[in-house]
Amino acid sequence: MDLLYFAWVRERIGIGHEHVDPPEAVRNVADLICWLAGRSSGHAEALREPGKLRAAIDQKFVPLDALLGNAKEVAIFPPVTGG
Amino acid sequence: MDLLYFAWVRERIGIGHEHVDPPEAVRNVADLICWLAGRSSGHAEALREPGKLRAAIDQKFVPLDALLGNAKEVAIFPPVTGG
Amino acid sequence: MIRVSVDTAPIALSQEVAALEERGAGAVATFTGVVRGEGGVTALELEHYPGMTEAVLCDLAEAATERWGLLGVTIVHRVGRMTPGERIVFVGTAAGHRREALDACAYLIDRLKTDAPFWKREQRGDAAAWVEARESDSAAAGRWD
Amino acid sequence: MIRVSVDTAPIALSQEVAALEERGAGAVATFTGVVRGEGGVTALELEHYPGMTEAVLCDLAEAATERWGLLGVTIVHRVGRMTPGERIVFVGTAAGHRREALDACAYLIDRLKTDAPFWKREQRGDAAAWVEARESDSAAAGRWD
Repeated sequence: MDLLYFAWVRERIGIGHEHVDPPEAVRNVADLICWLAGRSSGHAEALREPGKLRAAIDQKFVPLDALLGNAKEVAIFPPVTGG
Repeated sequence: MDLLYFAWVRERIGIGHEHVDPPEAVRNVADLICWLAGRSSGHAEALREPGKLRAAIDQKFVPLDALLGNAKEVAIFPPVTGG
Repeated sequence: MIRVSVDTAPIALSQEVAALEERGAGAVATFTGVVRGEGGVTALELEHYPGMTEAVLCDLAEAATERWGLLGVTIVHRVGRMTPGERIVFVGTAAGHRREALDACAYLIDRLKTDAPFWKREQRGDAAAWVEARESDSAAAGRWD
Repeated sequence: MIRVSVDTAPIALSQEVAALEERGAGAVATFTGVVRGEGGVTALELEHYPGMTEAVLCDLAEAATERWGLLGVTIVHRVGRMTPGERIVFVGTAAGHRREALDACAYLIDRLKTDAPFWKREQRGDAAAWVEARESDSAAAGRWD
């Protein structure tokens, strides 16, 4: 699974993308965020408040309880601020 | 009193402005229109349907029953179509 | 900044927008009316009531500035003869935020349609006809009361 | 005509408007967001989600075209670094009548604010801070549901 990070999530984690193979217990986006937080202190720092995070699966916005299914690309980021 | 005519009112009357001294019985814009209609066949043609006319006194839109008072400039024209 | 112009010259959109952007506002909204060639229209002639027109447009610009706290308003209306593809009217607003700029822009063009003394004549080849006022314009203007 | 662009180059407003005017529509509405220097902001950096951004903007343009019967839609969003006075975003619509053009323009910028994956970072001298999302943007986008 390809992961993409944007804005301060990217900055705190220290990388913009990585490839991971989460265990089967990681079923939805919230599970994934929780599991990722254990990967490094940067991950922990970026992901410690899931309520401040938003996500997209295969380039579609999804709520954090969305199932990962066969997701190829999951993006995690703060609420958008364009325009 | 200076009169101004615009659009098809001007065209039918044949002139864009004229100076008139209406009699005292001409109290409001509707009276004025009625009185003006007698000045020429062009006036009659332009002014025969007051319901299709709009007016301004001293450059402010007014309803046809507005009193002329000490009006210096009265304009008669069709509904506006700018923009 | 309030800028009102009624002129026979073509409307210089880039310059008008640039002047609004220079107000330092975050949001600029514009509306441009363009002559359409549909129905065989070959030219449009715009007549107006000199003096009253400018006064009405200034009043509208001032009312919008006050109501939405605008940093800039521009209303430019062309008069005389113009052909399909040319701009008839430009309305532009500058404000701190988008809602104010957008609402004020819609207000100005809606009210201009009913409050400003302009008259349009459409030319189709050799034939010319005065455009009739539309009921829907009064309704659109009324929603801002 | 639907034109969507996400680019680091400055937004060429005159060209964008000209392309919309050439659609032969009677009404063109635009919204332009400009970087403000207030609060000591010296620069703005825009990050986005390549691929998803363009797809979202195309979807919005298509939805607006269908809903309001538009003849043209342009959405241009700048990314990368820009300074006060520069354009961040341009939204333009061309339609037969003003109501459609104006409403569609407001819809597009409201929805872009909540639906498109852009993130802003403000620079104030040496300090940089990510801009926080505003509740009012969700409310504004919601009124089009």
